[in-house]
Amino acid sequence: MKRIVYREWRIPPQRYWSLIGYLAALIGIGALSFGYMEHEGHWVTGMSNSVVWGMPHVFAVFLIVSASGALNIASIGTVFKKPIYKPLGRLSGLLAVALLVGGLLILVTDLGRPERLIVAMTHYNFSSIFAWNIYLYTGFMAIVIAYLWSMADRQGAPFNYPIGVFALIWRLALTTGTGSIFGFLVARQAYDAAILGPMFVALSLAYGLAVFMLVLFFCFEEEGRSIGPRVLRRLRNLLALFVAVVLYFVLIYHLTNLYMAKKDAFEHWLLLGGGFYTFVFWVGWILVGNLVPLWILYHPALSEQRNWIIAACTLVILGGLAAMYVIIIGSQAFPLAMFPGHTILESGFNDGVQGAAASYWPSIPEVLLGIGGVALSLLIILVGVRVLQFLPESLADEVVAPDEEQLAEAVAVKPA
Amino acid sequence: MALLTNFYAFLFYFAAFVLVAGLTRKIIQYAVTPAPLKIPTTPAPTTRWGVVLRMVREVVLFESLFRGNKWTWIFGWTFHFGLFLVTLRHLRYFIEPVPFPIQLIQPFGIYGGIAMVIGLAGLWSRRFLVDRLRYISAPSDHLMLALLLGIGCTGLLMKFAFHVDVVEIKTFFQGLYRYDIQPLPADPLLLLHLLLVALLMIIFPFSKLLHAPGLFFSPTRNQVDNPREQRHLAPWAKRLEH
Amino acid sequence: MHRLHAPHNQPSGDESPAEAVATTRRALIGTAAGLGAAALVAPGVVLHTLSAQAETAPITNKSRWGLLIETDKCAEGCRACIEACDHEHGLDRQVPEGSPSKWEQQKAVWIRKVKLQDNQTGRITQLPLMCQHCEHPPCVDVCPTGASFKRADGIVMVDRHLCIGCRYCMMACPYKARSFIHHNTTGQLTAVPRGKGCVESCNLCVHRRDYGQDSTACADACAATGHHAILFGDLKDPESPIRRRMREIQNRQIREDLGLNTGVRYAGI
Amino acid sequence: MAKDTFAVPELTPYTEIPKIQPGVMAHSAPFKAKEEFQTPLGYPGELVEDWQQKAIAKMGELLGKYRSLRVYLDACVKCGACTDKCHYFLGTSDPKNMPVGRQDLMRKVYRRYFTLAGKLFPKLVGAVDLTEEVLNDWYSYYHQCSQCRRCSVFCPYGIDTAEISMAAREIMDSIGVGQKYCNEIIGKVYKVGNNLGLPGPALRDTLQGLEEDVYDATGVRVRYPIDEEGAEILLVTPSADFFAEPHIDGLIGYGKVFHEAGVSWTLSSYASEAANFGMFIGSYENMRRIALRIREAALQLKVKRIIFGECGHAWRVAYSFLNTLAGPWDFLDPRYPVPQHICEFTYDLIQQGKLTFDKSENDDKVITFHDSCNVARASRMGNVPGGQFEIPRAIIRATCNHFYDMDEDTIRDRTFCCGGGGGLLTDDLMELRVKGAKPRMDALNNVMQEKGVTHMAAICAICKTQFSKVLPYYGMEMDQVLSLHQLVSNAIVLTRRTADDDEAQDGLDDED
Amino acid sequence: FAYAKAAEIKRYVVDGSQAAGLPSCVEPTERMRRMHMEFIKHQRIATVHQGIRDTKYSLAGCVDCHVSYDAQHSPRPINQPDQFCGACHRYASVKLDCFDCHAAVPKGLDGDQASRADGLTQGGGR
Ligand code: HEC
Ligand code: HEC
Ligand code: HEC
Ligand code: HEM
Ligand code: HEM
Ligand code: SF4
Ligand code: SF4
Ligand code: SF4
Ligand code: SF4
Ligand code: SF4
Ligand code: SF4
Repeated sequence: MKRIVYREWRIPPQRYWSLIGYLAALIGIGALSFGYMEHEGHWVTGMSNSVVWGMPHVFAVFLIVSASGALNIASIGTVFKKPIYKPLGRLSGLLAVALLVGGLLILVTDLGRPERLIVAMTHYNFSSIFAWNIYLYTGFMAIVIAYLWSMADRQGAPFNYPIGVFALIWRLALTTGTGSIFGFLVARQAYDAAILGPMFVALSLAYGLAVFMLVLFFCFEEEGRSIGPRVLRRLRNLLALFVAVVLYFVLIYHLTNLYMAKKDAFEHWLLLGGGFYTFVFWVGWILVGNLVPLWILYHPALSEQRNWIIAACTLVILGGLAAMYVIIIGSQAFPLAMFPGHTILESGFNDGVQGAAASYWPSIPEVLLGIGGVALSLLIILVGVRVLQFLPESLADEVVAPDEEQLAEAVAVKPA
Repeated sequence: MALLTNFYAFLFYFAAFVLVAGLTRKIIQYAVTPAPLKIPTTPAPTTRWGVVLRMVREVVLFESLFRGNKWTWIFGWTFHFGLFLVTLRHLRYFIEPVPFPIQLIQPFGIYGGIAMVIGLAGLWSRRFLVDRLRYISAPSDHLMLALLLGIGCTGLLMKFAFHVDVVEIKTFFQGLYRYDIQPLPADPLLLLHLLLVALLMIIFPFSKLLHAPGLFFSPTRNQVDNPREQRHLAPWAKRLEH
Repeated sequence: MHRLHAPHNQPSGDESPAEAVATTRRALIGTAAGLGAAALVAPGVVLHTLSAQAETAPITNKSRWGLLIETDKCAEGCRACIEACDHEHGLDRQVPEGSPSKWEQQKAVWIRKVKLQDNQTGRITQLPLMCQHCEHPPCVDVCPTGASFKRADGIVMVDRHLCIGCRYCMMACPYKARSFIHHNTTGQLTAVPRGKGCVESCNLCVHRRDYGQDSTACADACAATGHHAILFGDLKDPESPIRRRMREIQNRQIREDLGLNTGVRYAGI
Repeated sequence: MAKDTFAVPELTPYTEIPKIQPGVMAHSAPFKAKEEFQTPLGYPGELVEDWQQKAIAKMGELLGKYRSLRVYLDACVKCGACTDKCHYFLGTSDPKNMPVGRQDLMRKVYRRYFTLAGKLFPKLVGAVDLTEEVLNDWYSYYHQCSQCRRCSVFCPYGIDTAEISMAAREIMDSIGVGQKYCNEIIGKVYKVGNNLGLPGPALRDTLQGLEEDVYDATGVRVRYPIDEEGAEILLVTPSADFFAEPHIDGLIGYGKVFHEAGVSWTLSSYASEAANFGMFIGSYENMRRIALRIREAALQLKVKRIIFGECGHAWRVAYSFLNTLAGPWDFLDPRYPVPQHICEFTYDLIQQGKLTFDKSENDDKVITFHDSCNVARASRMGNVPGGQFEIPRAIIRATCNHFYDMDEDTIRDRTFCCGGGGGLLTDDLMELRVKGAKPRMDALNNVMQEKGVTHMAAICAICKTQFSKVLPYYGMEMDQVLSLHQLVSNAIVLTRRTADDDEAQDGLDDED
Repeated sequence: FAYAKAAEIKRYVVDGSQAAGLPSCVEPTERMRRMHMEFIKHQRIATVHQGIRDTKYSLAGCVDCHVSYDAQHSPRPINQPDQFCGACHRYASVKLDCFDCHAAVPKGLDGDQASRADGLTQGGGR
């Protein structure tokens, strides 16, 4: 059997340390923002009693969701036995851990009382999906680490498949769980939907893959390792597929919402009258995050070019952030429907007077906190690939395993 | 009571003396022994700053050990980092007023204590489970781990189960500075904790714990890789030239 | 029958202050172990007295506290209940921070007034809105640490020693009943500790419950203005005034469709 | 050859860490040096009377002279990180071949005589008296260390077992227990000038023969000069380069490179040896004596630069110690580092575009590269850390079309020793050499299976000799090992016609 | 447990507080020094979750008894670095965040009294 050779990332030290330096600076700024928010209280953020989760959650949920999606590559390799993805498995695991850590750290630093984290780890309320998520997340971390071990250590090889299957199931549970954080909120019109779980799974696949591809391209580019056209094509087709699935779910989600009379108002608001949120939905999520990338990825010429694929990945990620913004913040801004059939004329607590949405504007510290979390994820990745053998030596066509279903694929996925 | 207090006061004076004198002697010995040849393990840094960086990585991250053995690294690093935090947390007994960074570190010190004990347990289990380690372990290696584990466990028990009077303990140690012996609370766990600590201080300069200062003097790690540029000559080797 | 506003710093028992001190001493020396009387005298300053017996046994589920709000009695322009609640819990001691519009969004509010117009009939309704003390509270379901909890007597509140400030309960509450404390707090009351980073909401004046007072600050205040729009009482006791009144007039829950079985009921919406 | 007295290990896809088997290599020890080999080096001819005291005294002396020894004997925490790093342990499973096991042979004596704990509680800290038995163990196991320093890479304190085996060998020498192979060779250097004992006339003959061979093969008169006063460059190369395949092909390559560079160069019959076995026996004095011969030759021949040929430990002594032992080199051209490695020289020319290669000349081979341990972990090439890995590879890439590295864990500073370094390249240690080569053979075999590698290039005389000998034990061909400059030699396109051209060219060069 | 003799121990009880005139805390003082956090943590669970308003280990009780008064007879926040809780905690470097939320001066149990108490001190909570 041919072995896949993995090698530490060996870019010149100056380059490496300057990258690390940038990221460390971003993390430092994030830490300062955290200190500021923590010292002053949350009044310095844009968050309020109406919009209780803001920018940090946009970043955090995006990272967590991507973390689960990033592991998908490893699953395809081991569980679905597509050998061409095998060499990517380790990086995929690393990304999963790194993104999750970044996301969780944002969540934790945004808590009102972060110093009580230990309370969160010693007191559980098992009816809370949030508490379950704590298990899901830590469990995910442990499983991925075991998974990585089974990929990297020969003694682990026999466990690779079972762990892979377990990780896959856990991963689905995790994303569903994350989605259900919102899905269980019966009070909010936007959330009270069973489809939120599966939709989050779809989102995770697309975002995780997009992040994965960018990291992969970047690392390979920097060090001059080669990625053959075959791997490139496979990843690109996969991304196109996932983005299309996301689009499908978005459609279903809004159609079902429209169908339910109760949610009429919300849909109307989001799709038409929500001002900024409507804009972010259509332009950010749908256009930038789905349609343009799909166009690029299915374009006969552009889709063959690496830089365009990179552009598509970037757009998917931007669109992902927009999607999170709409899902998390938009849904809070829309007033709770406490008195159906009534209009609120006055309220002492911003209950949506005359149906007005709550105002929220991201503040700088929140955004910096989010970026700090992203930087932390990237830092973990860069340190990881540097000190351990995560990256395959080469993904050139002659090195990677042959396509197992070349023909079938050409018919099914390849854009006409 | 007074007997106990006086005994411990004497014990700590003695232990501190042995620790300081013994370590100083060893460090001077390392420092004056020449390294006649350039033997850095290459690739090695070619500048002083590079060496400082290499040393920092070794001390802070245990870089070589990381390359050598991941399990040992995980446990070893957990243990040492925990130990470091615990040490910082313990400074509150010895400094008055307590500096701000030490105040901040207090809660982390507790996690450090837990980490330290986990790390030690891992390291010790390796000594039983891995045949190669079993072969090279002398009784002293086991005892060293037992000693540290004993200190860690008594400490944690004091923290979580059988509380002691921290304020009195601090007063006792503050008193030692002024040769003004204050009563030491006679909680058994505390006495055990302190006894083991004194033992640790006493054996430090005579045991493998010398690895801590030793690392800084290790020629394979602290030399600059510039033999072609700079002639490196030990005093005793110089005498051969005439 | 509903009792009119009683001045609550009025000594309730027949103990003279001197006796109170003596009792206390004994309690602290360990003989009487602090049972019963809890009046303390700070040397020469203020006479602190408690108006009722402090609870010394765990509360039970024999009662379930609730409110009945008769919206048609609630008067336009009146804010007495809100001010009373703010005063009772030290919310009036909040110091604004940030711009006024932001402060509006971020300050803590336990009870507010809402003015509604029926889209069909155009009828205007006023009502005070606070935590509804749901029997099946979504806030409690979602709270990861169990800081949000429901006491045996049906009061839903936040144990702020456990609350990590994640705000998930706020996401979950259908009534927007909760506030997050965005600011550093000063001048809190002894009975109502509150501080930055935690979530809080109406707790049916829980300290009054435990000290055996028989109404809430808002209900007392409303009665004092003569509107009597808020009625406090035990929902489990068929003979309690609140239950009797509930039998008399039609009342319902806000968002009954959610099936939360709230402890606060409204008449006239 | 006594091939059958031991079982050759089976090659495995991965070098597994064996279960320990105490004592299985206790029997392995090199022949002891007789008096005739001991005295020229200044050592007693046989085990001295009060050897214990003498040995302890010597140990005390060395502890005062070498900080490495002092610190390393104290610092080891028995963490075990080094235990699976030594190729001799991996090949033999003898726990005393684990680096820390090897160190402990000395450490336990050190503790007994030099530490309080060892004096008071010997059992507790595993301290023992220096007995005959211990001395036997020393002789046996300190001659099962090739001083390759692989262990020091992974040790958290950089504890270098090589330093300890050097010290042990010196102590043993000082009480009259020397190793025949090393000490005899050092004597030859003192007497004749090189390890092989090739006298000046024999060298001249060989070189003349080479000139003719090269002329026959290429039609170009490439010169292989010796003892030419006034040449710009003194080439110091292991004497094996004059003598045996594949070494000699390397020497041919050096000549061609010098030829193309258009520089004048010379060998020296007085310093006709790059190797310095003084290092193996840990003797500063002997190492210095050998090194000084190079200084004398350089002064005598009035050269401006010194370049070393392909040899691992020779390069270590040259790069790391030559300045210390035989410096200062202020009479040489200050524009060049002293000394330089032939690879540095060739690489610079390649960088400047001064060499033309026809890579297809090497198309019959698929190459991999063996990082020789002393080059990889004890010295450097070029002016950035790690140049010792990149420069040889760059030369291979410039001269060959097909190059693959072996497994990452077995190359660069993690490279495995060939199994014959450190003064162990003697037939009386054949079992050790074969078993110690296993990890390298495993890695080589893997690239042969997976990448179709046919040849392994090396830049060390000991490695090349060792591999030529050991490859057949593992079912491979002895000529699968190559000199790096053999590849250069094959691919280089000679553009200068004659030596006279060179001189004309030289004149021009000097002007600009 | 064998405790050091009470007489030998430095005391933190502040002059002018009610405690200064009393022989012992709600538990033997030795025990309080070691265990007070357990007592009040236990008490707070009982109070918050079960509505038990026993004053024995109540934080409000601690404050009432241990607080001292300045020349103007105003209570001084008990967590100040020279006051009962504050001094000891600073010395032992144990963070005391209770008074982020809890009143550090006695204010009685309802708003009206608190207003009066407030008239006598500035700030209060911290
Ligand atoms: C009736 C008043 C009273 C109350 C209420 C009270 N204490 Fe005390 N406390 C005292 C007295 C009196 C002493 C000093 C006893 C002594 O000197 O031995 C004391 C001593 C202490 C000490 C030891 C201080 C020292 O200097 O050694 C601590 C700690 C303490 N109390 C904590 C508390 C805590 C926590 C609470 C709340 C649960 C509390 N006290 C409630 C009266 C009280
Ligand atoms: C974020 C706010 C907050 C913090 C911080 C806080 N508490 Fe409380 N505490 C409360 C609230 C709210 C109550 C409930 C009062 C009620 O129900 O009437 C309370 C009640 C209590 C009670 C019962 C009431 C009494 O006076 O006895 C105790 C005891 C108590 N807390 C102890 C502590 C201790 C000890 C700490 C510090 C480790 C602490 N608390 C920190 C908010 C807080
Ligand atoms: C005699 C000194 C002393 C006094 C006075 C004192 N404390 Fe403490 N307190 C301590 C020490 C020491 C600890 C830490 C004990 C440990 O960690 O084992 C502590 C711990 C605590 C803790 C637990 C903190 C944590 O993070 O675990 C609380 C709560 C606390 N004290 C409250 C108080 C309050 C309230 C008062 C004042 C009424 C007070 N203490 C007075 C010495 C004191
Ligand atoms: C500069 C400071 C120090 C450095 C860089 C350092 C580094 C290390 C390393 C790399 C190891 C080997 C890995 C392991 O087994 O954990 C080790 C082992 C050990 N260290 Fe340290 N150390 C330091 C200080 C200390 C101190 C202060 C102590 C004790 C108080 C200590 C106690 C130990 C012990 C007991 C071991 C052996 C563990 C075993 O038996 O496996 N170290 N140290
Ligand atoms: C003279 C020196 C020391 C004194 C006076 C001392 C005292 C104490 C005390 C009083 C505690 C209980 C802390 C509490 O209840 O909050 C403690 C805990 C602890 N001690 Fe020490 N100790 C000393 C040295 C050490 C050393 C050298 C170590 C480690 C090698 C150590 C490890 C621990 C640990 C792990 C804990 C539990 C975690 C914590 O509370 O920090 N101690 N020590
Ligand atoms: S006090 Fe009574 S009348 Fe006034 S606003 Fe409140 S509920 Fe209405
Ligand atoms: S009204 Fe809101 S806060 Fe109150 S119990 Fe119901 S869900 Fe919880
Ligand atoms: S904010 Fe506090 S009470 Fe609300 S869910 Fe989070 S932990 Fe629970
Ligand atoms: S019941 Fe008490 S806490 Fe609730 S709104 Fe009324 S006054 Fe405020
Ligand atoms: S130097 Fe090399 S041969 Fe010697 S013990 Fe270390 S790894 Fe083994
Ligand atoms: S790696 Fe170093 S410290 Fe660890 S056992 Fe080996 S020699 Fe000792």
